[in-house]
Amino acid sequence: MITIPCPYCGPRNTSEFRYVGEQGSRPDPNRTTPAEWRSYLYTQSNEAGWVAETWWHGSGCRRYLIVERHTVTNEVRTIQPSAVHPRHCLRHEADSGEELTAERDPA
Amino acid sequence: MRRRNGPRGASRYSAFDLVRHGVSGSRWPSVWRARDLQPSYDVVVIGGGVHGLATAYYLADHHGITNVAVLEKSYLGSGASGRNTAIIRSNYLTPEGVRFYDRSLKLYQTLAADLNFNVMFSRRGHLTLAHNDSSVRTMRWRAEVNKLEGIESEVIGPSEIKKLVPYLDTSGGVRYPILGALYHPPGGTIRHDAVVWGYARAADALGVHLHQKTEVTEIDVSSDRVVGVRTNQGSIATSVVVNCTAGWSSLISKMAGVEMPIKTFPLQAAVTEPVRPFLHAVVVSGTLHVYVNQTDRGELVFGASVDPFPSYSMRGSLEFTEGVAGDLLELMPSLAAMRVLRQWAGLCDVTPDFSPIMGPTPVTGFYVDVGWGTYGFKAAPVAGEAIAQLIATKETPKLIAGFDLARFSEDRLVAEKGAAAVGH
Amino acid sequence: MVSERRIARSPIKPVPPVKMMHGWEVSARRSSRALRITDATPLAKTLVRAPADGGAAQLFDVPLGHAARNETGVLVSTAAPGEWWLIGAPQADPSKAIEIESVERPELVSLLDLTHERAAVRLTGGTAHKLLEKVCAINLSEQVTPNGAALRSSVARVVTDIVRDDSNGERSYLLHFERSYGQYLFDALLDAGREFSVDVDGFVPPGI
Amino acid sequence: MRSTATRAKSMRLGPQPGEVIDREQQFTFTWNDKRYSAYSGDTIVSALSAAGERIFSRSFKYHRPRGVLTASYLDPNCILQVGDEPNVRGAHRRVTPGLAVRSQNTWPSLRFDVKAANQSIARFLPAGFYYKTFIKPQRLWPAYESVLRRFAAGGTVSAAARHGYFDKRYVHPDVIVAGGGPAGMAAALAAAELGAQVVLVEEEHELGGHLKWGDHEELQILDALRAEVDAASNVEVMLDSVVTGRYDGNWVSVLQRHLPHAVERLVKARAKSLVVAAGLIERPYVFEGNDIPGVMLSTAVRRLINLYAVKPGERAVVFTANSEGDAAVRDLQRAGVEVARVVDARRGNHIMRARGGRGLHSVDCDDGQRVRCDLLVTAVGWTAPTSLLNMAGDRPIYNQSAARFFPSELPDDVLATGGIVGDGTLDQLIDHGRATGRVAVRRAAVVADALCAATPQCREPEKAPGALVSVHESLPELPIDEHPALFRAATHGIVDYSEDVTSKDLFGAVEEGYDSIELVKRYTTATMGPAQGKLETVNVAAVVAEATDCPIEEIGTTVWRSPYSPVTLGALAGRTFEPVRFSPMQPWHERHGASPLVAGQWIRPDHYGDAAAEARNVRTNVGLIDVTPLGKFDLRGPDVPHLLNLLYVNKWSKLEVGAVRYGVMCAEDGVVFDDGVTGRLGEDHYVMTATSSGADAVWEWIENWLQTERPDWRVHATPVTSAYASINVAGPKSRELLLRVAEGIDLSPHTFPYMRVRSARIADIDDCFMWRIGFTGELSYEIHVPAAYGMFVWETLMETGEDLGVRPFGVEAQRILRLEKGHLIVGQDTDGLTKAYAAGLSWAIKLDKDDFAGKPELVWQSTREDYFRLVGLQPLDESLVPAEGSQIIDDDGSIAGRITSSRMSPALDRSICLGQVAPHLSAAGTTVTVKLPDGSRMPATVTTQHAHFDPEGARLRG
Repeated sequence: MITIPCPYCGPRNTSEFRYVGEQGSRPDPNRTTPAEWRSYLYTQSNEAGWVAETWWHGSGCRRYLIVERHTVTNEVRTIQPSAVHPRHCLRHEADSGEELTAERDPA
Repeated sequence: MRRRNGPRGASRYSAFDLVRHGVSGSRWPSVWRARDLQPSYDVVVIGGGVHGLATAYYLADHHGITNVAVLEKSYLGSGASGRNTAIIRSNYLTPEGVRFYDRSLKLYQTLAADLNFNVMFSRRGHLTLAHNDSSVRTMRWRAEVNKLEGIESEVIGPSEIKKLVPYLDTSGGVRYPILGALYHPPGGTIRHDAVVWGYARAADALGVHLHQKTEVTEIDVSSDRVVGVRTNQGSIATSVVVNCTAGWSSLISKMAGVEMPIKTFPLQAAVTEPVRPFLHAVVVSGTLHVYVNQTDRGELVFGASVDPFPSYSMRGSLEFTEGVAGDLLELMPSLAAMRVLRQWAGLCDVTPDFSPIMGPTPVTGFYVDVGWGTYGFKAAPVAGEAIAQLIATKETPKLIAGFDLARFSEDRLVAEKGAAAVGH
Repeated sequence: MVSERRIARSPIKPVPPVKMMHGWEVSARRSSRALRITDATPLAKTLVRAPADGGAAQLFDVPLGHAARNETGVLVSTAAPGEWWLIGAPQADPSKAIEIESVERPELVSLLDLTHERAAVRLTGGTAHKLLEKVCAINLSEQVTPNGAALRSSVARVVTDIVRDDSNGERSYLLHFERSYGQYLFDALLDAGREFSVDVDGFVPPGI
Repeated sequence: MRSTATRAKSMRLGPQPGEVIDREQQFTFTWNDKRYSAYSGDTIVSALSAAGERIFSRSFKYHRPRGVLTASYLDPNCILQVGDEPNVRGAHRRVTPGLAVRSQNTWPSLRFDVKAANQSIARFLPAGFYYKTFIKPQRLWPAYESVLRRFAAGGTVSAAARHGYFDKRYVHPDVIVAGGGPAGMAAALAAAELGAQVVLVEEEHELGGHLKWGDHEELQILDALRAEVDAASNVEVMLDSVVTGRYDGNWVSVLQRHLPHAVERLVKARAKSLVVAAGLIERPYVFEGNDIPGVMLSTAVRRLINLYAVKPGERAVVFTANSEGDAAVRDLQRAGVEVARVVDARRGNHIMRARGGRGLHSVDCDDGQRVRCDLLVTAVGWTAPTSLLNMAGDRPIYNQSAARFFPSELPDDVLATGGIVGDGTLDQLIDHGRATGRVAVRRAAVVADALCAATPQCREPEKAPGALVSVHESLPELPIDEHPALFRAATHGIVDYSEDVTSKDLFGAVEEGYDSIELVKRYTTATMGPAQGKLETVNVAAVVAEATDCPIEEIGTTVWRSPYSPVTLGALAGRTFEPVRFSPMQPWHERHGASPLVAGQWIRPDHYGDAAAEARNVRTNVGLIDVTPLGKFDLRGPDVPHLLNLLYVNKWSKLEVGAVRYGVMCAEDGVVFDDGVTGRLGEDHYVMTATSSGADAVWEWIENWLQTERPDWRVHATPVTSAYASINVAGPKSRELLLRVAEGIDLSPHTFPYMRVRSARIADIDDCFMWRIGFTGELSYEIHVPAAYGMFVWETLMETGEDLGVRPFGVEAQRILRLEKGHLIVGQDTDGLTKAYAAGLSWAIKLDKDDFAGKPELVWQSTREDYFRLVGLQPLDESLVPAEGSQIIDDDGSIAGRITSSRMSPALDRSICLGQVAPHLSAAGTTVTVKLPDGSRMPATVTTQHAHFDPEGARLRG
């Protein structure tokens, strides 16, 4: 299991965090078009390489963090407090399963 | 159009031939042939997995389109096709899903005869356990939809479950009590490698070229039409390209300039040492995210939902085996002494509504058969059949009309979402 | 007339003999074993929330990841930016320990008495860290988490605040976490401690 | 009916210098119901061999008799059933008194096995034969399959088997050494000398590796090393343990077997350095008859003689290509075994085939000679168990002159020493081990410094003495000895013992076009068995190389997958931690016969015996329900109204102090994901509630907006779910009850009306607050009490209200009441695609707000009509309750909706429902057709509103 070096808590097992989604920005809700809005909802780069992502340190400091991770090696390069906009994705969108993970907490 | 004596040209497999070869000691002919990469093909299928091979086979067998190349960057079936747990079922939640997977199930049932290759389809019965009232409700919902579509599917109680799987702890005094299950008798398992080899052998016999160790590096598009494909073995001119690359599909689509609402997640599985057969049904728990069945060799093969974060890594994790072992023992505590022999991972192309993306794209001639997430293997025959028909007729078959790429921007998501159990 | 019967209860069933203490029902059991576990839920627990770099932060003067006792004996710990836990004796008001009013606005400062939101458990003994190592992935060595370390992590899959808070030279950890998990986590810790023959020791005020 | 076995004379030798058995302690155990005796320290197989037994299993496919091959954990022929435990490694597991051991997968007996008949038709059953037959007729395949299933190998699991105590532990060592041979021990010691925390893991029961069966001098060196290890306080030795995997981040798993307090323990290590010193595995030789009992590896023979004082046979032929084989010859002679012939591969001599049935009787040599013997020892070379290195990304490279694979590139945090990287003298091995240990420490120190720098709690690292030593020590090279490349004789034989795969099968697969080693393995199942290729992989590669006529280095081996050694499900599961949550009133519920309902992590009272009666009592008198699991958040700060406006679809700017409002939350896709009420307690102080299962998600949702989109807002959101015991007091007499216990509050309807919140002192408890809401549709007060006093207040209410007929009610009664009132439950009456309008919440949605989560989707939905809607439904047959999930069908039989909630209403004495229906069926008064699970169909009418009972809400406003 890789660790994520939380800027507040120090390096912690990934099981303490929840993956939220790739970093992205929210269109202006009053000017957006269906195409733009739904691409914000559904389409992410899914690169095989370095990707900037949002993670939630749910078992630690409870902060949203921007993590730069290599999606092939799972290496983590940089990490910073999430000042920038993450994708607003709910926990159940992260896993394919009929039950919300609310049923089971992170180990 | 289906012939019962297998594909043209291929050598026959039968008990008789087995004995003949045994007596004479003569060689079996090669399952498929190595060919030289041609400068052009009518159709180029990217991905030598079960979807790509099925597409090629049906193009040749149903539509007589044989000038087809299947490009595989490693060896045939090296990706998700050889890494899944080969569970077959059709008890989905939406009528579209049920009809689609039921066609697949029917094709699987006759596949051995069609391909003259024993794919060992094993009708085991498929149980999806419910541990809380909301799951029971979803099971009932699925069962009712299934029955309306003519699928054998019923909600059963703990006593019937115990009869089907005596090793399950139905005492109820546990953290995840078994309140009921969705029972789907036609569900079962199949030998995944055999399906790959069977399609490959049959396609090869019909003249399809199978190119292993051939990796696509670029897709040439000119004025929104596909004109060719470049590989590490050379370039190919073609006007039709089919993307059947599962976990890598969004990267391949990008080569053609097509963005996909797809995220790649590892899906892990593991196998135990063999023991004498005791588990005859496929058992799934959506709440615990675990599914298990016992192979004819006596091994327990089990898996869970996709990893908690996207990745292209197939190295596998300890957390997976830890978690799934705990869940398995929650269901069947008497298995504690069984040993896990091997774990592995495959890559899943997951879409926002946990349903596939099949059909044309904004780039003319560039077709996709992707977004299968964890359900790809179940659908291979019908997906191959439908995509082949689409390419041959230029018309989208009704069966896959609802699974088009445009549905995401047009707010027509498939309703498997939110109720798509980890039902493998 | 109701008032005499008013009883504050911990979510953890007290091991007999049971007695009342500051209006709380606690175990009067005493143990002298090498490794002891104590239900410390009656401790007063106040959470202060304020900007991590503001006036309140200066007031506390405890660096992130650490805990310290102030002159009034209140344990001040901070395991997350902008959060300070003030832990004091039962029925005390730990927030009195600091003049929060002195912090000037517009800085938003919130004071929450979460005594009832938290269950607290103290693990004391030379092998306390060995017990914790079975349910928590944190490195508990003297090097990485010495006395005075404060952190939040997962303990037996419950999010838990852990303070390394040795008591007269003996290794000790104070754990606090959401009250509703109390019985579950206490049992999990007892189970993990079997190997080291952990024993239940009743709560003795001030307990901090 | 157990009888002491009558059998051949004992093969036990006199005391041996390195023996691990304790002749003082002798006890008995059973093998296939016969009693045998063993010494403490004996393995099952050594004890049985000492008693003259030679057959321990039957092979998987042909059921050929099998005897000792490696006499180690890897021995594929010594896998046995011990009591309830299947697949026990009989050559590793030590005998304990009374152990009940059986052979596996044999019928009727080990000596006579009917399935052995398969041997006679072997040539008709090449690997993968099943792909070529049983194809037609289709309908017969199930019958064929059931026969195939009967051939499944392995032991049996009993449904009654007990789940023993399995344990887990985390460790954070500087160095983990995998392998306790000379090099591994040296590495551990050198690391410890530099002050590192070291874990030394050895798979066998004693440290020492091959030294254990070494000569006098080697044994002396071993004793010295062991003494040093014992003395090193910072080395934790784990015996009968194995490093099972190396994962990303040097996350290393170790399996400890047979601990005093646990069956097994999985140790999870965040290793700063991993040193792999796994030694070498002796490779079997492929030739005809190579699996006849009596054919053994040289290391097996040396183990039997030196560790267990067991004579492996009477008359031996030794086929040797190395010093291990030569040493085996000396051991055999010392043990009084007649060495009939030594066939030395280094002189170009070879063996052709072994002959025999249930035991070896002769060997054919390449000079045409046939030598009578009952023991054939082969020493043809080694396989490096590079598994752990592969998991770290290494791809081993084949070295022709040494005829084995070597590691190529390793990451900094993984090192290798010992036989896996080279040969040389014992001194050279130990020196290499020590040097590797020192380098491992220095690399660990670098990692440690980085960790410490990143960890706020960490002390300034006191520099380990290691740092003083010259920082740049390069690893010495171990010499690599030449070794003849011996894989297969001129005859065909078994390559994979546990899968019964022969070299002929591999040739066949290649000829058929399975042209890569991966395909060959998948097709023949070679290396898929219990040893996972540790014995077979290199031979498979060699045979495939031979068949495809290209060099081994081009064939390569397959990727070794974790675990390195099989791990029990029990150990992987450990003490499974499944948190459960209880309300402060749980003991009362248990005392009063509540039937538990598992709701996520919460255990709640479903009912206390009769849910309908409980519901009726709420309508007529007053009921109490424990709603503690309700998610609660304390919201403070001047910007709370902005936050509420953003999270909820409705408006919040005008919520005055003391008011409560119902709110609905949507995700950005417009889908309803939670609902609840929020009350304003003070100027800048609010309390928000969420569904108990949605509480965690809602909190993350709140923080998500506050931390990322609106960091400028001044709001503190704090979860307080557990801080309050929440009790809903519902029913016409609820006010009367509360008047008796509430102080400092005027409960009269005009001063404390519906949808208002007040703080109060209840039953002498301060700091409570209560609000009037109506989920049940009755006059009701939801009171929130500091949790520690929850039980006290609940009991007080029960006593005080006795004359009012106060009764508890559970979740089921609440579901009935809310359905009578037509209140939806998110996730039941809505699903993963239900947007707010479809849920019938148009009254709440305020599109004129500047922004809120999911607004664009709702703007677009508001212009459409084509979505399913949630409606109230009443079956015409008032006594019929359609099961939830029943489908609503159109005239053409297509699906046009479904029943989402249904109950029999005690208040109306009729069945009532909520359901989602297609637009054209959603108009009030429409009659729809519901298909029931039993296939029958029933009509139901769409009601004018969701509420079936008291639609005007007179009661809850009362």
